[in-house]
Order: sequence, then C-alpha cells, then structure tokens
Amino acid sequence: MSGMRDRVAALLSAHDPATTGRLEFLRARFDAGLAWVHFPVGLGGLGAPRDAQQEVDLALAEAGAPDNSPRRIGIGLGMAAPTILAHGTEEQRLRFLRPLWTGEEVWCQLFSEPGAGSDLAALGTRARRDGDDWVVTGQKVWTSSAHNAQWAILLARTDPDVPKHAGITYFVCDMTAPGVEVRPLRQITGEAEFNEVFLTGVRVPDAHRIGEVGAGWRIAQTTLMNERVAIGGRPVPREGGMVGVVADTWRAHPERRTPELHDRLLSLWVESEALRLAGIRLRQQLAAGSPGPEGSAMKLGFARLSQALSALEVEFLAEDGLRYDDWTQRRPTAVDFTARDAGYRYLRAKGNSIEGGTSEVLRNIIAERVLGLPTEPRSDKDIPWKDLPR
Amino acid sequence: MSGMRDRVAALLSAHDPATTGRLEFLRARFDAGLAWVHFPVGLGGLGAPRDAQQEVDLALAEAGAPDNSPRRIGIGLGMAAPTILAHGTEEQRLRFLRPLWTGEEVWCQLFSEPGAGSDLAALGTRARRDGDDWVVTGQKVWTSSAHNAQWAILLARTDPDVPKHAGITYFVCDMTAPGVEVRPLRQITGEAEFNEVFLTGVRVPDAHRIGEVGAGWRIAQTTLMNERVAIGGRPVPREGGMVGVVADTWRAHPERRTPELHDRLLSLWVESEALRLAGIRLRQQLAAGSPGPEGSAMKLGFARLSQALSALEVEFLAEDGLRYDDWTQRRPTAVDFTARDAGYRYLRAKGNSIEGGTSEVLRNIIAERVLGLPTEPRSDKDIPWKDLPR
Amino acid sequence: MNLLYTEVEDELRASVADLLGDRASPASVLAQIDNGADTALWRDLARIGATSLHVPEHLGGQGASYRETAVVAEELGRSVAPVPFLGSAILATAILTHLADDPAARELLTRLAQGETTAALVVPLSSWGPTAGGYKARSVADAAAAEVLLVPVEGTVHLVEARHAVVTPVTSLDQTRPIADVDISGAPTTPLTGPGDEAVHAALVAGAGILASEQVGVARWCLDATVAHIKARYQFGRPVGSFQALKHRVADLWQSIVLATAAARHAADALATGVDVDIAVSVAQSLCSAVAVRAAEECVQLHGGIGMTWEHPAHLYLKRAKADEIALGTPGRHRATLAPLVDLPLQSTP
Amino acid sequence: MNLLYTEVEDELRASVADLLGDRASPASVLAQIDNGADTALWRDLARIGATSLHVPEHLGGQGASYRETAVVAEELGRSVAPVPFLGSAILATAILTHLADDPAARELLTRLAQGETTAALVVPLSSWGPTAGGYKARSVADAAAAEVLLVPVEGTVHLVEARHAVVTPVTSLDQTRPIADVDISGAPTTPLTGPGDEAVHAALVAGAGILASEQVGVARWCLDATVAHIKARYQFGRPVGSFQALKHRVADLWQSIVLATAAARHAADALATGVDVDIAVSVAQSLCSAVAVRAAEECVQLHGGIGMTWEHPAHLYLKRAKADEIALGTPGRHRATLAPLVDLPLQSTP
Repeated sequence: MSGMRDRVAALLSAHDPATTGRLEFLRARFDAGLAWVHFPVGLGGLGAPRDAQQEVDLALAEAGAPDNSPRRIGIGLGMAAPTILAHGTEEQRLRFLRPLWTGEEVWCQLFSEPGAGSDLAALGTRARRDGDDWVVTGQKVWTSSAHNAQWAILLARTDPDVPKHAGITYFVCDMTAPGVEVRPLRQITGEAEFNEVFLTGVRVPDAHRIGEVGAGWRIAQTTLMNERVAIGGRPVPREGGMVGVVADTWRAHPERRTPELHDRLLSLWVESEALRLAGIRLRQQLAAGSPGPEGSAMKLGFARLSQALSALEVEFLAEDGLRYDDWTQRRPTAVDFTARDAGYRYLRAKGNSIEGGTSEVLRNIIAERVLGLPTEPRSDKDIPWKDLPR
Repeated sequence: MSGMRDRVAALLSAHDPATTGRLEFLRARFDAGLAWVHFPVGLGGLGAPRDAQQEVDLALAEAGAPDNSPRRIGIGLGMAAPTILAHGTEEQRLRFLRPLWTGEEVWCQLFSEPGAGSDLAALGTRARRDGDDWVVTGQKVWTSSAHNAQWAILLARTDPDVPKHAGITYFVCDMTAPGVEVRPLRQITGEAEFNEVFLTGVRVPDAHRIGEVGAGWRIAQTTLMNERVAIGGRPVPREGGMVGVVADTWRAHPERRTPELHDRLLSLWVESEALRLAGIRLRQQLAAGSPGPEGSAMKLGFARLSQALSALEVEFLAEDGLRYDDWTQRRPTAVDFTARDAGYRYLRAKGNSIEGGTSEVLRNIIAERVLGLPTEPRSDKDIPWKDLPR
Repeated sequence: MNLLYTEVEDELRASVADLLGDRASPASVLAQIDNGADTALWRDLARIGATSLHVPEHLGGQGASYRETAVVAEELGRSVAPVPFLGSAILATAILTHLADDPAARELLTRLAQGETTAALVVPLSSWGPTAGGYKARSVADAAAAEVLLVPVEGTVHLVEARHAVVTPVTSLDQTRPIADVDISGAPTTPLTGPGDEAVHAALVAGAGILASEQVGVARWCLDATVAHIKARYQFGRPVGSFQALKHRVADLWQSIVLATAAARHAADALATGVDVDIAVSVAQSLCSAVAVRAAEECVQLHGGIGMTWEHPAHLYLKRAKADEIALGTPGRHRATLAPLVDLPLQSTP
Repeated sequence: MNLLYTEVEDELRASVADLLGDRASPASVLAQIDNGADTALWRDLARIGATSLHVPEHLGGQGASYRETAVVAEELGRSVAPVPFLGSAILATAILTHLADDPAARELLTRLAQGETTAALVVPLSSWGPTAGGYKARSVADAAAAEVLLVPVEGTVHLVEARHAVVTPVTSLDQTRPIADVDISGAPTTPLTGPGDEAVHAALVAGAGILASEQVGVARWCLDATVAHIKARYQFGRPVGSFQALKHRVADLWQSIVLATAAARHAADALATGVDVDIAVSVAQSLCSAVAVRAAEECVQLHGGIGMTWEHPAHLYLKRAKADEIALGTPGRHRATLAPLVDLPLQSTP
C-alpha cells in the first residue's frame, strides 16, 4: 500500500493541484493509473486491489486535488466503464475510458423501453446491419443524463427470429448522431430527471459494437450487476439519509407530536439503523473477500424506508403537509432528498421501488438466487422474440 | 309468512315441547316441514324462501322448543345436506336427511389429505369397484367430528388415468364400517379438535355413491360453496368476537397500557368494526337478492383480525402472556375463543387462515373470480392424475 | 341501518358519473391542472342537484340526505374533479345549516344550494377536534374560488366577503383541491347568530364522514385502474396480472376496499339518521384514509415506471389520497377521538 | 465495530451446532417437551465451555466476550433446546459478574461457569427498565431447575438457596423455556455487597442484547424450514415454492433477517466493547423480537395444515418467538427506551 502513497506523491509533485487545470490534472491522474487502481495499467489503473482506491482518493482529496464529479458521471463510471473493460476491444477501451473517467464525455444508458421494463430482455429497438454500420430504430425510456450525454450504452435487437435473450446486441451509440431525439420525461414530482429517447434510423458503426452479435444480454448482466453494487455501496452515518431528515422535522415541531406518530417514527428509526448496520456488515464482508447477497436486501429496505419515512413526515406536518414547494418542470442532474420539501420527498421516494430494478423483481431474485426456490413455469424463454405475446 | 306462524302453532299444539321428548319433537318438526323450510316438502321443508326460516326458529325458541344443536352437527347441516339434496337420489335423501337434521346421525367430511390440501383435486384415496361395492383405501386428515360420526361424505379417486378433476367420485361412507380407523390429530394448542382417518379396504356400497362416477369434483363444489357461506354468515354485535375479548382485557389492566399498544388496539378495533359492518352489508345484499363476493373478504378479514388481536393480547399481558392455561390433549367439539386464555386464542387463531380454505387460496379466488385477473400457466389440468409431479 | 345503495342512489351515481365522464375524465383533469377549480363543471353539478342533496328543500336544496351526498362524493373521488365540493357544499353548507336561524346564513345557504356562489370555512383543511379559529388560517380548502368566507372567531362564525380578505393561493400537494392562506384582519364581517363552536364541530364531523366516501371513490379508481393495467401489461410473455404476488396484493386491496365501503356507508347513514354519528365517522376516517393511501400507492407501484410519470393520472389520485389522509383529522387523531367513545382509554379516569 | 463472525466464532458455532444436532434436534426436543430443562445437555454445553464464554478466566469462565456468547444463543435459538441459558448463563451470571467483589458472588459465579449448578434471577421474565424486585415474582425464567436464586430487594441482591424458597412451576407458553412463580418470604438469604440495582440493570441489558441473537437463530430456523418445505411440497403439479406470492413473502422474510442479524451482531459487539450499549440493545430487541415472531408465524402459515400440528416442531418456535417478544421488554418498551437516547422525545423537556 505504501506504493500507492508514493504514486500519489509523485502525481501531486508533477501536477500541483493549485496550479494545474482541473481537466489536465484528471488526465494526469488517469495516466498515472490512479483513476481506478483496480483497472489495468494503461487504462487508468494499476491492476491493484479495489480497496486500495480509498487511500488514493483520501490522499488526493486532502491535497486539494479536484475530483471527477462522480455523481455527474455515475452511469459512465458505474455501468459503461466496467462493461467496456470486460467486453470491449482494446481499441474501444483506449478510445472511451479516459474521457469517460475525466468527465469530458458523459454517458447515458439506453436499455429500458416502454414495453420492456422488468422484462428488459423483451426489448424491441431494432438494429439492422447495413454495410459497416447498424441502423437503429426504436424508443428508449427512463434515460437519465441523456440530454447531457455524448455517448450511450445501447441494447438493441439484431435478430427477432431467435428467443428474446439470444437476439440482443450491445452497442455504444453517439448521442449527437442524426436521428437521436431526446425528450424530457416529466415525473409525478413535477420535475424531469429522466428522458425518453427516440432513435430513428440512427447509424452506429460496427466498430462501436461491444462483444459478439447476439451476446448483448449476457454482456448487459455485467452492467446491471455493477448498477446494483453501486446502489448498495454508500456508507451512511447514524441518522444519515431520509431518517435524519424526518427526525429533524420531528425535533422541530413539538406541537405536532402524537404518541401514535412517535412509535411509528421510532420503529422506522430502528429499521433505518438496522439497515445502516446491515450496510456496514455488507462492506465488512466485501472487505473480507466474502461478499454476500445482502445488497438486494439493502435496496429493498432503502425503498421501503424512504417511502414510509417520507409518508410519515407529510402526515406529521399536517397543514404544512398539504402544501407543495414547486411543480415546475425542473431538470435536476441528481436526486437530493434534502433540498426540497416533505411532499417532494414523499413523491420522489415512490420511484425508489421501481428504478434500478423493481422491488418485485428483487424479491424474485432473492427467492430464486439466494433461497434457491424454483422458478415459475415460463413459456417465453424458448420461443422466437417475434412470436411473444405482448 | 303468516302461513309459517300457523304451521308453527300447529306443530306446537300437536307436540307440546314441555311434554314431548327432544328427539320426538325434532322428528315431528322435520316432518312438519319446519326443519329447513327452503328444502322440498317431504324432506323437512316446504319449498319456502330461505329467509322464512328465521321467523320459524325464533317462534320455536320462544315457545321453549328444543333445537337440534346446530354447532354439534354443523358439517351435516352445512355441507352434507345441501349436497345430498342437490345431487343425491330420492332414496338417499329419504334415508339420510331426517336423522342428519335431528342429530341422530352425526356427519363428518373426508376430503383433505396430507398430500391434497389447497390442491384438493390431487387427492389420492383410491376407490376400486368390486361387485356392488367400492373398496376404499387411503388417508384423510383434518376431519372434525370423525370420532363421533356415523356417516362421512367422502371424495375418492376412482380413475387415476384421467386428469385429476375428472377421476374423483363422491360417496357416503359409514364411519362404523370395518377398515375405518380414527386417530386424534393433536394441534399446536395441545388439543385435538380434528382427526386423521385411515381407510383400509373399507367397503362402500355403490348405492351410497352420490352422483355419477367421475362427477365428484363438480359435486364437491356444492359442498365447499356451502362451507364458505356458512363461515361468513353469522351476525355479530359491535365488539362481538375476538375484539371484545381483547378490549375487555385492556379494560381490566390499566397498569399495563402503553400508548403504542393503545393505538394498535384502536386500529384493530376500527378494522373489526368495519368487518362487522361489511358483514351486515353482505347480509343486506343477500336479503335484497343480490349476493356479492364479499364473503371471501369476510373470511380473510376474520383470520387477519383474530390473529392480530390475539397476538396483541398476549403481548399486552406481559408476564401473564408468558403462561399457558393447559397443554392437555382435550377433545373439544367446537372452537370457543372465550373459554380459554390469551395464549390459546393466539395459537388457535393461527388456524383461521388455513382451515376452510387458506388465505392464499382465497386471494387467488378473489383475484381471478372477483377481479377477473388471468390464471397462472398450469400444467396439472390436462395430464392424467397418476403422472402428476408430487 | 341500511348500508346498501338504494335504487335512487344508484341512479344519482349514474347521472353524476355521466357528467364527470364527459367533463372530468382523469385525462382532462390532468390537462387543466393549473387552472384551479372548474367552475363550469361546478355549475353543472349544481344544476343536476348534486351539490345540495342534503340541504332542505325550503332552503333551496334537494331535501335528500348525507347518504346521497356521499354517493356524489364517491364519484368525485373517482374522478378527482377540481370542484369545491368539500369546502363549499359540505363544510360551509353544514355550518350555515346549523346556523340557519340567522337570516344572513339562510340567504347564503340558499345561494350556495342553487350553485350561484361558493363559500369556504376558514380553518386549515387538516383541522379536527376543537378548533381555535381566528383571523388567519393556513391551507384552507377551496378558499381561492370562494366568494364568501365563514370565519369562526371566539365561538362566533363570521361571514366575510372574500374580496375584503387577503386570500393567498398556495401550491397544494393535492393539485385537484386548491388551498389558500386566508387573512381577514380588518375586513368587515357579519357575525352569524347561533352556536358557532357547535356549528364548526358539526361541519367538521359531516366533512370527515363524507370525506370517507370520497376516499372510497379514490380507492376504487385506483383498484380498477391497477387491475386494468396488469391485465393488459405483458412482461415475460404473460400479463403481469397473472403473477401471483400481484394477484394477492390486489386481492388484499379489494378486501380492504370492501371494509372501507361498509364503513363509509355507515358513516353516511349515521349522518343521515343522527344515530351513532361520532363513532361511525371516526371509524370511517381512520380506515378509509389508510385504504385510499394504500390503494393509490399500490396503483403507482403496480403501474411500474408509467405510474411515476406526469402523463399518467395515477399521481393525481396519490396526491388526493395523501392530502385526504391529513384532511379533517389524520387516522391517528380519529383513533384518539374514538378511544373514550368506545371505552378504550389509555389512562383510566379516576 | 465488527459485525461479522470471526473464524473462532464460526468454529464455536460449529461445535455447538454439532452437539445440539446430536442431542437437541427439533424432533427430540418435541419428544421430551414435558420433562422441563435438559440438565444432561446443559452439562455437556458447559463442558465445551459454551455456557461461560463471557466470564473471565480467573472466575472459571472462558475469558471470551458476549460476541461469542451471542453465537451460542443463536444456535440455542435455532434448536429451541430447553436449557437454562438465558436465566442462568446470562441473567444470573451477569448479576454475579457485576457483584464479583463479594466473595459469595464470586464463589457462585465460578460454580455456574463450570456448569456445576444453575441459578436464576428472580424477576418476571418480562421485566425491562427499573425493576422493583421483591420477595415474590411471577413467571421467572429457568427458576424451577435453579439451585440458587438471586433476588433483588430494595437495591440489594440476595442469594437464596432454592430449597428454602417456594418455587411453583407454572405452565409456560414457551414449552422450551420453563417458568415458575417464586416466593422467598421467610427464607434465609445472603445479601451480596455491591450496587444491586446497577447489577440488575446490567443483567437485563445483557439479557436483552443476547436475546436478540437467540431471536435471530429462531428466525433463521423458521426461514430455513419454510424454504425447505415449500421446495418439497407439491400442489397443483408444482412445488408451492414456485408460486410467486410465497416467493415474495420468504424473500421479505429473508430481508428482515438480514437486518435483524446486523442489529443483533451490533448488540453483541456493543456488549463486548461497552460502546453504544443501550442504543444497540434496544434497537436489536425492537427489531429482532418482531422479526422472530413474523418468521415463526410465516413458518406455521406456509407449512399449511402440517404447521398447525403438534407433531411438527414449528409450534415450538412460534411459542419461543412469542415468549421472547415479551421477554426482557416488548418491542414497544424498547422503542420507548430509545426515544430519549436518540433525541426523539414525545414531549420536549422544558
């Protein structure tokens, strides 16, 4: 580990953060292998263990070095990068990873469709081969950052005559290409975090295909697994997150307290604390090299608690709970439960049990993969996609 | 309706309850058509509307007439009788209905099996034709009154080579016949309300077959429908049933009250009152000739509330909740939630979501028959019973 | 006690549903969400008599009862139409009926009943139990559209022309029920003779009782929409409504709506007959509030992503259900009200 | 804070599980249910050191900590073995450890640690918070098998030979944890020097914290048994565990056990380190009590009829879970304890 400290010191002495431009520094950091140390040498990493990263981040933060605004480029970092690393060609890795990590190029994800949500493999966006290109037509939805993005990871159907999992191919799509239209998708909160993306005859060069034709579903599992890890991965202090917000509201309004709400709040406080402890336990397991399946428990619990807590807060606020701060169609780049009022939290939290895998799908996964329960009888696995009932 | 009054008066004047033996009176009442007035003439009824019965019962009760202890013979009255009436031969009706109604012959039900609970149609008790008899071998379970019963309604498989619903036949079985063995089935409360019944080469004359060979499943629907009606049919006063018991426990122990338990009790009180009102509404619908599907809602609600209320009572009683009144293997003839302590109520109530159709099966029925949701893909409907996976 | 819908009530429901189907479908309500109350629709509801059913005929109403009014409330819940039913036709009307010995009250009541104007009771919509009242109140329902304000101050209800008051519309969580902050300081007022506190109490009780029927309507729409959606939505080659976990959830929802319907009918019947009112209303509010919220939350969840979008009307019902939970007493407050009424106190009275 | 199981703890678990698997399988526990405590098993548990892990070596114990003791509690919960672990090895032992300056306490502690005898703390098993104590107590855990009784009276803990007291076994809801009513009026007692109230408080806190691990063990057995059953049980031509509604219910149960495990581990760790003890214990008790009860209730329900029979061991876990919910403070009482600790009071302190 002391090697890391030396490398950080070397980077900092060659590129004093106080005098180096932000982008220049980030590029230098990437080139020094200190971007994501577990990546290979030459691709921003050193082939080091994943947990060496924390020390690097900390040392650079202490030295006042700029970071790459990870929340702004979360999809690139969390989903595109691991997939390109695992399944891309060397050329693709070299082309995409550096500007992805530095934030020069923002990424988004074109997976979900109006007709393919939980059943993502049913997606119908078509990609037809035309010379060295693919011509893509279809509609994608729930795309965050689409309006800021340079690139997208894209799943499209290249063969409708085989069963649904077999006919999907994984592409990188230029979001500035002709035929890509991005429309804001307004949510029940009033704001539009997400977009619909309409693809009409968009030309994607075959060089931007990731993996084999028809291998898209398998490759997408890399992407989605990393999404789930990312969601469960943040450490929180006691009363961090929604429970802290609601606890503070409770403290601020002695005149509104009732015994009934008191016990409900304490129940949720207890559950939030247990969820936090379970998160700590999960990270301790990861650090000990024996990751468990508890990440899905974290996501289920997070959704339940954010919903129950915000619901209680609105009820507690009574005449103030009847009000809303603003229905304007804003375009936030990240969700911040603390920046808005209780009504917003209540409405936005409803999405927590849908986005990134619904709670229903998570329960299926737990039942089958963790508990080993048998799958339901399925008829959709073996028939050609084009013949599926829909 | 005044005709009813006259008939009651005539019965009473011919058979003064004060001087007539109980059984003699009940037989006379049956023969007068006042047993179940909606049954046909000659079978204890008058072909009158069902709701005329209440007036008859009331008038006879006022005159001090004995009743037929309906709780003791509930299975005969509620399940066997309507089935025999609907599907039996005239000979069977004449043979069985009178002693059934008077209580001279107690009935029980041989339907469920260890391997066929929710999926009753999968039952495996075999009946093989042998001359004028059927020879029955198998095991039945959850049989109440089996140790007191003269007769049983019995479902047995007469053809294993056809799909499961098609190979079942409905019989009347003599519980005193050789090869019938009744063993008490002890429950988690310690008592044995129910029995296991082992049938080993039991001979059932073909004359005791109800309906056609292979028609047993359809006929059993009559039996089961009447079971469900019976369960939802009792009117209750406010705070009747479990909620009243628990409310009284609350009133008796001011020193144990906490705000948390207070709100939980009130929630359950509210729900119990709403369930009671829904029951009244259901009976008003029946009386108005437009029965709704709310009976299944009643049974779901009853199970939930009896469990939640008794659970709260045990918790409320704290050091007394840690105790149990008696683990002796009693043999009660009917469930009485008020005659035992809180721990008994808690344990016995667990059966309310299983007996007479599990809450899970009820939810399926509501979803499919009330809400019209599609059935699940099924593979067991069309293959021969003997080839079913089990 | 009659917990059924009478034939007359069924016919009334049909005519209200017809009107709302034409004029206030969820899609059209959504499209006009920023326009506040739909006064044209309100006039048409008044024209068919749906806004004054429980007002005596000699005061310009239909001379029916709260039973029929509750049927209208159900349908309005089912459509989330933005009309001042709760604020004007229930709360203000109940106050005035209670104070109808006063000529000014009677005169206003008649105008309300005939749909000529609307009024609002100036207390926070969340009020339940003894209400202080006063010159200022926040989150007042249907105040922005009202021409007349009824303001309880120290035991007397005052009648105030809205144009003399400061009525500040505020952004409402429930976009189909506008709320406003009201300040009548310095405005000329007409005090109404009669027991003001009693009148306010009666109005809150009637409002809470009728609100239960609105909540049943909200819940039923949510159940119906959810069932329709999961029948039509295919995933994994099957309608998602064929998956057992979803079936069980909507079955449970249906079960809770059966209970809520009985409780709401009982509350309406009790308001009509005057028997068992306080218990019936608080039972109904405690239960129906929770059922409506759960129905709306399940509706959003079981619609999947589409339920989170502005373009689908599910959110209108979620917002209405959540605001209704707070309106005229939260479920917990109604249970606290019930405790002494049903002899289940927390502390023993010595 | 270490919330994992160490290698040593895993080995300990394996040896305890081996012993219990041989000697206290659910079927054999059920068969001997009327015999009270299994003293032979208790001696064997003592022999492998499992009953005195948290007792210092110089007092005859293993010199480990409550972390290891909690692992034993988990396994005992999983087997519902009828041994006086909670009453003697936790409650009585904690009292004596706290009063170990007293030679009589020390002497008894050593005997307890070596499995030579068992003792019981004479308070109702339901106790939580300041306990009056006294000469009589009802529903005392593990008192019938105890040779020595520890009786808190007015701030002092007294040591009483059980043969001098009236110990009346009563029928216990939890058939695997015998309880008794105790009356020491008139018995000769040995008062122990040292802070009695503090010692009782420490014992209740330790008991509640370790009980959480027992509850996790109960819940895990219930989940495992349920999953195994619904995999093997066929209805409608399929394993019932392939029906989605059941899958979702066991998935939710698993999720709650993940949380309960973390909370129970934290409580054990806090007891071992002395950091954050009060919050950790009450969080764990509030959560684990509810999770164990739910797991046992789901276990009975999802076993269908067989789960309602005496011959299936599920009821032993239901009864243990329900009694554990009451033991050492109900979940509601632990939340009330938490309120001031986490600055969430009902009333503001002036």
